[in-house]
Amino acid sequence: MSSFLAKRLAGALVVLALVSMMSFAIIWLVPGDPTAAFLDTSATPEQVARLRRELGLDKPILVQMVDWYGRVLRGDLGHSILLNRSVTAAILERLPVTLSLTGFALVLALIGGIAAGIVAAVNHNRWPDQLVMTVALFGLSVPDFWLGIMLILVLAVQFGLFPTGGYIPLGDDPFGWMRSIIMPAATLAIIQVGFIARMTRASMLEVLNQDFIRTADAKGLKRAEIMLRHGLPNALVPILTVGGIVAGALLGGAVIVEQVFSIPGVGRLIIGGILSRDYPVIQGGLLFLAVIYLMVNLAVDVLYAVADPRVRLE
Amino acid sequence: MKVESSNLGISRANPAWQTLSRLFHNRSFMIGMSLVVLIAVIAVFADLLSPYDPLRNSFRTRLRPPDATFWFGTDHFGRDILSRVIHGARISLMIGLMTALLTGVVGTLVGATAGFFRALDNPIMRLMDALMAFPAILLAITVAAVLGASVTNVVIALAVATTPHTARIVRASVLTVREREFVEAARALGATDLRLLFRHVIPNTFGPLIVRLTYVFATAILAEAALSFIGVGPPPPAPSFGSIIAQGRDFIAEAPWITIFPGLAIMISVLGLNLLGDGLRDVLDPRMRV
Amino acid sequence: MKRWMISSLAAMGAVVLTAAPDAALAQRKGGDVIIGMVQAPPSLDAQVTSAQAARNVTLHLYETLFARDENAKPVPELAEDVKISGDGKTYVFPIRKGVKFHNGKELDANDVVASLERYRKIGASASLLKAIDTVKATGPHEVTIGLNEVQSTFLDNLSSPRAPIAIYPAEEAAKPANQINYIGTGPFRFVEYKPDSHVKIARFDGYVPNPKATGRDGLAGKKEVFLDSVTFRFMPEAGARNAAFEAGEVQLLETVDGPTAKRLEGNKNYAIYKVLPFAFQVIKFNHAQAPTGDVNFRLAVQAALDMEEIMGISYPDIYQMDGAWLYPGAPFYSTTGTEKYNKADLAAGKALLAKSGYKGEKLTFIVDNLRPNIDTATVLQQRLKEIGINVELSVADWPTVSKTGFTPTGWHFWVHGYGIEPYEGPASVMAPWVNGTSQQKKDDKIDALYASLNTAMDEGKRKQIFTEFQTHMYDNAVAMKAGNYGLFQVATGKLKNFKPSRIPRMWGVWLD
Amino acid sequence: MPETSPILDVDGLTTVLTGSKTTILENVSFSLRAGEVLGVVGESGSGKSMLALAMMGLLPKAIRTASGRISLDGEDLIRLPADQWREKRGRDLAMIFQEPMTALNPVMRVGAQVEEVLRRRRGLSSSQARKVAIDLFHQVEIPSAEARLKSYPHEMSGGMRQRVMIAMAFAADARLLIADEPTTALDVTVQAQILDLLRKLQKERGLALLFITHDLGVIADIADTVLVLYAGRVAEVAPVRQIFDDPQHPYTKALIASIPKIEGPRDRLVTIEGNVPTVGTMPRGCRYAPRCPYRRDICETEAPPLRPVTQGQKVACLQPFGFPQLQEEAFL
Repeated sequence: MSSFLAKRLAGALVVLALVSMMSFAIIWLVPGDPTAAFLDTSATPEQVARLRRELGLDKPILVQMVDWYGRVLRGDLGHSILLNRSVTAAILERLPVTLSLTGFALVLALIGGIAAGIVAAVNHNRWPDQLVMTVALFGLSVPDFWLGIMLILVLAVQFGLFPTGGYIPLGDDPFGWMRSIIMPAATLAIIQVGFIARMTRASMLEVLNQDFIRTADAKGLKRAEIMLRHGLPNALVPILTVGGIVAGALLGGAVIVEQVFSIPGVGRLIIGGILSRDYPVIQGGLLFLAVIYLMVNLAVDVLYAVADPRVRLE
Repeated sequence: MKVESSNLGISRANPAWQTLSRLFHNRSFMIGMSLVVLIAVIAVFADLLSPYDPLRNSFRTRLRPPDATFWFGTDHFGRDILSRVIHGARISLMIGLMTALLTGVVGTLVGATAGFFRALDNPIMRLMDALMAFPAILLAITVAAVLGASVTNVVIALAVATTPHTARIVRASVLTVREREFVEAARALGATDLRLLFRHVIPNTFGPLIVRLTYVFATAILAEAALSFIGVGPPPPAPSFGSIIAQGRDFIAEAPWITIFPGLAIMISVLGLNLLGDGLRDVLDPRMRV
Repeated sequence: MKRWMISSLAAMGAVVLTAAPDAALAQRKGGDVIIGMVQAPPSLDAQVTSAQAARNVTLHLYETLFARDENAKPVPELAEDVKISGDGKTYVFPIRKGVKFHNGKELDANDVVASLERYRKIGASASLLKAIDTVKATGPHEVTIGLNEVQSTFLDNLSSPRAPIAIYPAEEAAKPANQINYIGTGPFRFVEYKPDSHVKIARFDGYVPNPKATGRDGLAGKKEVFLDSVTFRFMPEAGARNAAFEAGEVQLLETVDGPTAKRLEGNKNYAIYKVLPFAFQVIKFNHAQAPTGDVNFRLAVQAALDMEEIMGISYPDIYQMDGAWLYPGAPFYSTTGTEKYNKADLAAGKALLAKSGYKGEKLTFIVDNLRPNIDTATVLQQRLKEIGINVELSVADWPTVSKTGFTPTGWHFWVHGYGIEPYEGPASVMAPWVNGTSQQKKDDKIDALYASLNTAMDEGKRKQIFTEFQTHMYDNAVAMKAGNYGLFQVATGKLKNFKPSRIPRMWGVWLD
Repeated sequence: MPETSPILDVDGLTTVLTGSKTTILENVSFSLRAGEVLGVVGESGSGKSMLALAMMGLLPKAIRTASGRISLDGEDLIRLPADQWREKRGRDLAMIFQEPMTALNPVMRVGAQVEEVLRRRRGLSSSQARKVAIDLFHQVEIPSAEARLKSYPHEMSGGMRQRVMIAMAFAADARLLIADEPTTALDVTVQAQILDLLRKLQKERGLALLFITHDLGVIADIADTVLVLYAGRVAEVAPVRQIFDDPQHPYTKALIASIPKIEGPRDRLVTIEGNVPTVGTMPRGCRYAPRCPYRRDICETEAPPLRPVTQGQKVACLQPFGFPQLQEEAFL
């Protein structure tokens, strides 16, 4: 198992190096001068030169790249010109917000998706199956931000059940946090519920057709026991393998959902950076999310090895 | 899928015919196909179908709720939402289709190269892994913002985000196909690598690829809307589903119809494509799930 | 000129919609107010930043020699008065005695000299003081400034709130940019600055008000503080700001969107204020390119456009139709020369277009992704299509657009707001067109008018010069003003005697 | 062998494809006593696995029992509610499957899979279950039993896995064991070991064993009585000696003739010409008729009943009794 993980870790490090290079390279895709974002039109050439120096744009590209790697390794993602503070600090401050949103959405998606998938698989080709699959397909087909707007319109504006947006930290007021997070998390989860429900159903159907389920049946185990002790653990293995995809999709979705619900998370920070050309924020933010994604995938690999003993041998 | 000995011509035994026949008996495929054809017809004949000029603003008819004159209401320019949604289908579908095609071409080349030339496999796939580490939608937003708002740039941005996964799928099928007997046979007969790749390997990866591209099409329509919502979508005034929603956002409380109808249009289009993809998957690539 | 600078608050013409302050109500000392701000100030070193967000805070902490009154006219603040020599080149400022800094030190001439010298070196709008030759302390409480040349707008510049020429204690003024202690003479003193969270200021009990002032008057006047403290909380997300406001966490929002304002309007717990005009909506032409360099083409566009349609769609709830290049009520305000404003005459447009060299080529309208600006561009595009002009929109983020917009290529039209310039006065309104900065081609007439405005010490003459400029803007369609737009501010109904302005002033108000 | 009442008595068991009249098993009857081994033999497609599943009540959804009785200790299982039948499984009747690779849960330790039966069906505590499981592993001759409990199925050889399956089947002290081709998937040498093990345990415990195989060689080793199944019908039942010494049904004869004379792989009966008819293409009369060298016209229209020929031997063929028509024909 450790050699399996060592291999994965080595692979992740290679990808990480590439990812940070890509994050860095974004500034070079920009047409025109990145300093334009931060200076008035009346800026003197000296001011432009000073800013270029601050951004490190005056050095040769290779030096810039080495600088970048050096700083990234120290956890320094640069200095946001717009926020006038460290990008790392700004991201870390918003991270709990994004993590609580995506974490809550992940829990919703897993519970909803797996439960729906099991219901569908157990009732294969009967109405609960068809209902679940239809709803799942709609879930996969609805634009998340639009769904968010509709939820705001109906639940917040019409019925006043939830705030129209904003975020209350969990530590400040747990009930308020719940109220502020439930619509965004549901919006974020809906696509994944559809995805996971379809995955779970397909996986369960495949597992339920396998011989060891018949063995369990021959042991005289109760149906629920068979499903939960023998069916589900096996069905979850392929679901775990898409855990990384789900995590990536949730992080991406959070960028949009934070925008819809005015949640001050990492995604909103990056979008703000993109729209105002605050390159350190874009570079640092992209790299940061990619690192989270890679870490989640590594965690998925570990879980995978735990869940499926066959993997450990490979 | 290739017809090896077709002395029977088109007959019931013909694999292509069988595939078609299985598709026509697949409920997902047929429902999905009907929806997609419906939207496509609307997009193609937008000029004939839309009751008004989708760009024509009229100060006097602004923010009208849906009624007999304006079935879907009007936006804050006084433009007819129904006409805009009908024309929006054109741009949204075009972006989706172009993205699918571009992704298909690039993904096939990248994936086939990685799968076929083993020396290139690792570097190429690590690069794809790195691209996939960024949330796809954020990658698309960044690329679109950096390149500037235009239909072409939106397509490029979306293709950048959807290509890695596509390349991975193509690579996987290339890896299976390249071990098959007919490839070995062709190689034994002296076919060059490139000829093998283009004549024998790539055509045999089309099944999974078509399924994937159908989903890319659907994803691209959703993503275009998200890009427009963020403000880096195709530029106004030509409507896309996403840009109509984006423009309605400031008026969501007083004029929700601006937002509701294009959202439904997206849902129907994407639903159709997803169903189509499910049907194609069942028939062309039964091993692939969800 | 930047978008976030534009989103500042206009003192003039502010209209109170509801909850008119009732001066008869008992004033009450105490209480804390939290203001929801769109952006965090990049710095609290007032001299080195022209950001609106900084101004909102720093104008409570620091004062200037001269400051703008309710009508944006420069009046003495830390200076007692000014004596201007006959040749207009020497300004003698007697400094008010007994004024205390927050650290207890008394203000003297050395502080003023050090502050002005610092501003000339590192001030964000150092060009405001570019006419200065020498600054000298000519007495313990007297400062004399010598100018290189006559500058009629010198007092306007000295009192500009753009990047305030704040007076610091001499020892602070000796420090480099952003490294000072935040010590001024203002009615509030600095308490804390948590980056990305808030700035807190508290009442300065040692404040010495201007004895000549009688009441609240713009950024000058009597500054009487009732509140214990004011916290400026940075909340970039509109939804979060609105939610916090409705939850009572925040007592004042410097800006809210129209729909929210309308939604809150009926509620007795809130007071909605309109700051109108807040800025001009201006459509610029690139004179360095064909066909927008062609006066007949520009006149054609000017004649054809329906400005009411543009303003009504772009700023549905808060706009004003006015062709003058100053805010109504401003000293030099006049409608002379604006006859060509808002003609909405397609036929005339067509006729003028025929005289131009336009051949139907595609023109580029660059616009940032602010909805009202996109709307303006879209309405213009559709309107011009009717006379056969083919316009294409190029939408991008503000930095990209503003970068392109100050180069001679890559654009034909550009739209954005001018907020602070009309507030500053005629010279600032003219300045963007001097040297062809904004239209990308030198306009000798404007340059000449600007020069003579600067040297004309006679007010009647200056007014005439400005009217001439305004007429020139229309006769040559240098650029097109579509109208004035405003913004909404909301406050809790408990905040009494609040009067909206470009800067949310926290003196003279109290909590009920 | 003492004459006791049979543990299992199957009478006229008929299963059909749900929603149709197509029969899978037709009128199958036999009985089985404690300590007795009934070998069920037939080619693939003969319905022998269906028979095993029908005993267990584990028929696939598409197939249901149409008529007949399956009496276990005089209690008709078919008429029991599903959950009561479930109660019997693992406790009164147990089953060993053909594929030890797939019949074990891949993500569960084998010990846990055995202990599960002990805890659920015999109500043992975890520690008791563990002890018993170790004991069972010893009984099925799994070396270093204690350590092996912690193994996952993929870490074991096919033979070992099948031993685990056997341990599992014996865990609940069932009196009837159904073994569906338990050795088919194994190497020849391992086959013999497993067979010996099964025999030994069966003898020790006095189990009734229903042993299903396509391999007559295996039948000869283990069975007391043999039931030959063809296309869902019983072709012949007889004590094992009689089957080999004096087969009556032409199909039985063909099967015996097809046993390779020398030791070698015995995985398929390839020497009988033709195939077992598939569901839906069943001949009207005798289902073996299309392949039968003794076929007469009447065979194609009339299904022969199962009739005793000698003591304990029954056959479903007209031939051993002399075809009435044949004699007539002979005169022609």
